Amino acid sequence: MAKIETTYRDALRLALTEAMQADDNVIIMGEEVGRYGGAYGVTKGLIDEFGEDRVIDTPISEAAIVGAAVGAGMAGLRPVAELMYVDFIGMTMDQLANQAAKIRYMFGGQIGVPMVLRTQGGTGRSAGAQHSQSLEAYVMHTPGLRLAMPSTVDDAYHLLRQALKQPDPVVFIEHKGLYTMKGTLDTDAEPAGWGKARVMREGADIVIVSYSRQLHHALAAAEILARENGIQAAVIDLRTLNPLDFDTIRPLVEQAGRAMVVSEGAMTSGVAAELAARITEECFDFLEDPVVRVAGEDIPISVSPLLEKHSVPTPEFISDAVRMMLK
Amino acid sequence: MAKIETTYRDALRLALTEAMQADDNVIIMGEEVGRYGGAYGVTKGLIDEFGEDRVIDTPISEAAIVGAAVGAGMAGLRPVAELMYVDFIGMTMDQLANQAAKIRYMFGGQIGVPMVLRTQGGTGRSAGAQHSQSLEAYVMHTPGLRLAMPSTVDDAYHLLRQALKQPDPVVFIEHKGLYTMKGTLDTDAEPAGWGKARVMREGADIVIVSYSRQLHHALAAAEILARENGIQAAVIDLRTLNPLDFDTIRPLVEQAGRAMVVSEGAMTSGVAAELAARITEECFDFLEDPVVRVAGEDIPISVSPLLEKHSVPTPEFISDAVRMMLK
Amino acid sequence: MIDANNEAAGKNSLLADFYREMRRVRTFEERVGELFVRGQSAGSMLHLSIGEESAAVGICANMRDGDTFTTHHRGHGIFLARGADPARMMAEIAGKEAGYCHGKGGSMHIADMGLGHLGANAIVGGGIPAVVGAGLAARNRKTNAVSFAFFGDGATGQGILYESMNMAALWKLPVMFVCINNQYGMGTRIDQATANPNLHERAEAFGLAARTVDGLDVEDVNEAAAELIAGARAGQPAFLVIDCYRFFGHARKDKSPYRDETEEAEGRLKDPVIRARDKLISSGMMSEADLDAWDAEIATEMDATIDFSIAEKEPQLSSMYRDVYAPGEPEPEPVRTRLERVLARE
Amino acid sequence: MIDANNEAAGKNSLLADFYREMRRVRTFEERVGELFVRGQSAGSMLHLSIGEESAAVGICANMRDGDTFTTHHRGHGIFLARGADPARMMAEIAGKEAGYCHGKGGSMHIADMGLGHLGANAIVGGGIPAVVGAGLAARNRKTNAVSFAFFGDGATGQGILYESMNMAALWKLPVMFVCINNQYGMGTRIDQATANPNLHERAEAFGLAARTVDGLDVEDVNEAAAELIAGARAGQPAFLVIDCYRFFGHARKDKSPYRDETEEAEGRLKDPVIRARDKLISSGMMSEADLDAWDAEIATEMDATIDFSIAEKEPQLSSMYRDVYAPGEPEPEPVRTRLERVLARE
Ligand SMILES: Cc1ncc(C[n+]2csc(CCOP(=O)(O)OP(=O)(O)O)c2C)c(N)n1
Ligand SMILES: Cc1ncc(C[n+]2csc(CCOP(=O)(O)OP(=O)(O)O)c2C)c(N)n1
Ligand SMILES: [Mg+2]
Ligand SMILES: [Mg+2]
Repeated sequence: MAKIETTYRDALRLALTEAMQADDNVIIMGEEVGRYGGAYGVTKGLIDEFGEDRVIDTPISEAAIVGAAVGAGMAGLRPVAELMYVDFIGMTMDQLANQAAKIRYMFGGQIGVPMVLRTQGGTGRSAGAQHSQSLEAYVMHTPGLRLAMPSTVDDAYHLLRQALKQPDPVVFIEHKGLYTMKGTLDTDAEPAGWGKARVMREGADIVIVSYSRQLHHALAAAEILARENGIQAAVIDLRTLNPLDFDTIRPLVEQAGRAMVVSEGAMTSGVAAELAARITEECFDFLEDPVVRVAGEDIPISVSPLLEKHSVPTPEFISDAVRMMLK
Repeated sequence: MAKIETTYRDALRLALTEAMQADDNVIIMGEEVGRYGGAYGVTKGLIDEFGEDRVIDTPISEAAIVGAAVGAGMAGLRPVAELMYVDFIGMTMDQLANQAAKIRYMFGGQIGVPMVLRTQGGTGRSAGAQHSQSLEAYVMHTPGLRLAMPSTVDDAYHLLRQALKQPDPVVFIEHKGLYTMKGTLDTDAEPAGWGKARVMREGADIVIVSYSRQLHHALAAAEILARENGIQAAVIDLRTLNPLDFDTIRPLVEQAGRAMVVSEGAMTSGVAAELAARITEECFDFLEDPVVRVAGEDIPISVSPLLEKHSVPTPEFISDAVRMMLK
Repeated sequence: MIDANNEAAGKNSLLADFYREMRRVRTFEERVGELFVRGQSAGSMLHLSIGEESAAVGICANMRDGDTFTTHHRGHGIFLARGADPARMMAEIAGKEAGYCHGKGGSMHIADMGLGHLGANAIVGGGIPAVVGAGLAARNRKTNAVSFAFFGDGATGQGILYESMNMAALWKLPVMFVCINNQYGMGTRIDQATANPNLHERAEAFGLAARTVDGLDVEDVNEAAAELIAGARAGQPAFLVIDCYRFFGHARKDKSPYRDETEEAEGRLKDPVIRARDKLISSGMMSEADLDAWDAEIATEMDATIDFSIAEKEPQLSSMYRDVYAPGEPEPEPVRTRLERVLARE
Repeated sequence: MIDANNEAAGKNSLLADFYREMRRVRTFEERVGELFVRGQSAGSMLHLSIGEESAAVGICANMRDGDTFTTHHRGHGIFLARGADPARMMAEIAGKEAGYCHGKGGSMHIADMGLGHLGANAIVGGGIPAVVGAGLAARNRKTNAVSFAFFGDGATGQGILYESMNMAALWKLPVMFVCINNQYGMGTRIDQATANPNLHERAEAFGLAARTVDGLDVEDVNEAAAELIAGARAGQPAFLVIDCYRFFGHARKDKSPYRDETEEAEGRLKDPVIRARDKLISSGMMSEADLDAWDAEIATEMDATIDFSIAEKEPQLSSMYRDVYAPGEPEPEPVRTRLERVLARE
């Protein structure tokens, strides 16, 4: 196959297709994943190729979807459950956090739950307070759950393929604002390893750590800063939040002496807090400034496009924040 | 009434009783809160005093309990819903985070949800992975939810009374290890205000910030340190995590130059991360060491008493950690 | 807003009132579609209740002052039939300050405490348990109010519906569950979502008074509703399924490729608005000209909602931090303020 | 472990085997109580299935190799009837390394993949949806296996039960829901938890084959189970309610003050163990002496489980970080290690 120009959405579909071709035990289940092709079109056509027994349209029963995936995973399948919006994770948190996450441990290592829960989050479609959230912190705080959040077309494919090889439950959160993003995918290239962060941009003045769509905002901010202020920001894409790859972050921060974390999730007790705390712990003696958290406001998301836009970091906001640090 | 010697459990019950006497709209609903008197005995006898219409035994339906409390709160009652274990919050997270927390905002300020969700968490009873968690981080990360976690007999009463006056939803998390704790309660005394932290112990060498049962472990550690090492640790009880009272913390940390946060919740992306990040942001120039996080291990809790005990901070661990900082 | 129990006071027959109100709902929804096409709606998550007008109108005609209700993502018609101001609704759908929720809620989160509307919901089934609580409030405060949960057939997939029904029946609450069965949840036909599409049987098994009514005729809906609501008010909670057809796609962008045109054409024959109109004319109660005049009047009323919503202004950026907590409580600290404070080091 | 379909091979009558197995369950549970009294159990959250033996034994006798099941917090008897080693069970209940889950799970989280036990659960209803997934696996992998969910009457309060039943019926999965109705969920009698205690009606409304059987006679349970399980194996998922009585308190410390002694005395008359014993004797199939000999043998077997579990050692502290993730994955970093690393600054 080698290099193709494609979209985030199609790259995800390719990963699913190949995994299903390679292993009959891979099934997809969720609301509208079959005939409808997925609310965001990721699973379009898969039901035609793989049939109703492997691409399973479910009733609107999030808790049981996740619970059924847990059982399917224990019983020999490799389920990919889809949660249409990460905002619906609240209904599934018991099955996810008390069952999927703990089964291997509670049962003394007898069995794991090799499932992937695909979902999508984030702002950008005026979808309102219950369809625009970034709830990865709930997952990251739950021992036993892996957490992957692809930001690039390349990772939409490679990370999902990798997730489908994990022995433990993976929550895989896409961003609704990225599905139509175009990019180059090299299916043959050796991808960054599972659990490894990627340096997307070098820069000696500050290190910006981000993931998912905010990674692009961070990169855009870095461009602005380079152009307008001659500031060189390194930008790191975490790719997975569990495992968290600190080895990639540490040396860069030690060198730059300044770090910022950028996350779309609400600030308080969110992923940005963990990253800031961790960077501070590991790089304290090298820091010129406190690690700055640029994150979602501690408010629900409005349907008003104006309020929505400013409820989460924008490239302008990120570059402003860097300038504030470096002035 | 003035000063009485009582227990955490009885102080909670007193707060409920007085609130119910003062306002007919206060109701209690939850599993086993009536005839059984509550799984941990907090509501014992209330059904006799207030009747079945105000102390409502529910089916085992956590999601609908919280959802019904939301509706009751909107329709003029002041519900106190009880979740028997905070571990069951997963089933209620949609009603809690998508409904209770967002209703005021989504509806443009038309109405609030004046409900209290009482629950209890923590280790100490060999109750296993699904009955021993400390999940306050899920709540703290959710804008719109207040979060109170009493550590003392005094606060069991006063904080609950205060929670019952809040216009917004309050998640009130007790600790299963504290119910039988004895202490003095002065019902007439002016309590520390809602949202105000309390300095439980003065000390110039380090500031330990904690809450709930770990507050007692922190105090015990401070005693050990004073006795064995002549180290003077200040200990702060946060009382509420939302609101978070930073004004009490800041000057003490600036003075001591060292801070530690102690929480029973799992370390990664937990409350300790938020506190550490926040202290670092606010007191960076005064810190001699990175803020140290002493928190629950990133693992499920075992039923084995030995493993359980060491899955969360102990006084010995806390004092060791302080010594490591100050050596 | 019709009060079916107080029609003597009105100058029209009940059916005429029903027609008028159903036409208002339909026309409003058509205008919502137009707002979207004109690029003036906040987003595209707009779910039109065209084809479901008899449910909204037939039920709401039996509500009383003090009654409360929650709705779902397809709830415009219900709120309108309960007496909402269509202009403020449209403004909300456009995400404007003048909307019911000042642009924070939008189409899926309209509410109005004055009319007892405890809120629309973007979570399928999310508004259902609230009526149990409202029913408790009605019981304890002796208000004689009923609380109504409106939801679609798809919500029967949500466990919380059963938890809520069980509680309502156990406590004999004045609660009414209204299931608008438009045959689809997004692209999934009801028989693709359950082995037994006789949804009211589930309610029966929990001890509710339950039945299914064909939504084609609003008078049938009104009658079934009147009976069940009277029971609910007396402490026998009820469940009413209203059979109808979702005329258009799930949301504005969905062209329903998953169902064929024959089915759609047939489904759209099940039109409660046309049915009422035909009845009024054939029975001689009203002339076609009279009805056309009404329709035109309504079209004008609803056209104005578009102009209004477009002309109104966006919410102010500063309102973003308001209403997370009650008035008087400190607002959450903006990220920018925090940064400025943190970085203002000496 | 009894195989009701293969009894020709056995030397005892099926009823005798049932008796023996039920006695083993009862005696084991009595020993669990003793372990607690001796202060050797891990905690006090021990839920005894005394009074419910016919459910465990009558159902498990109809399981086949490859079948899977999940249980609830009161699941010792079921697992034992499926063939568990009581010593390893008791060790787990004591929180010891030699237990099925190496002391991490305890009474409420015993599992064994070898016997198809996908796990007990401390979340009421928490294990139910897993059987839908196991049913899907059986269907897709053509294993001819049935997956069983065991739960109490209290779990009918959990919405996920209805979501799961709906899926099982919709997809015609080889799944069997077993509701052990011991009349109580903690202190709440079934009629205090629902307006319609005929629980099987709910399953019917979702399209399952459903019935209630009196658990007094294990042969009745076996018969009902055999029929429904055969159906489930052929793709008609089923729901069986087994009526019985919880002889003792909810957990070890509960003295059931919420129910009166007359009721308890009557309830305990519904004793499937005694019923089977009486039947064996009165029908002349076995003598009292023979049965006493069995009982004594069983008592010895179960006594040994206590000694074993007490003698075994606690898990090693270092095992704490194991099995959060799969073997070969890095273990979570201990807090102490992190601190040492963070504070080891030059
Ligand atoms: C809990 C939840 N799951 C899924 C969705 C996505 N979703 C929105 S509407 C809808 C279909 C709902 O069908 P139905 O209840 O019949 O209402 P209708 O759209 O037909 O009015 C779905 C799946 C959601 N909003 N909430
Ligand atoms: C989701 C959840 N809610 C509440 C509890 C607390 N609890 C444990 S057992 C129980 C009663 C369960 O009753 P039932 O299902 O009838 O089982 P039984 O104890 O009678 O065997 C309750 C309320 C729990 N463990 N999980
Ligand atoms: Mg529908
Ligand atoms: Mg029971």
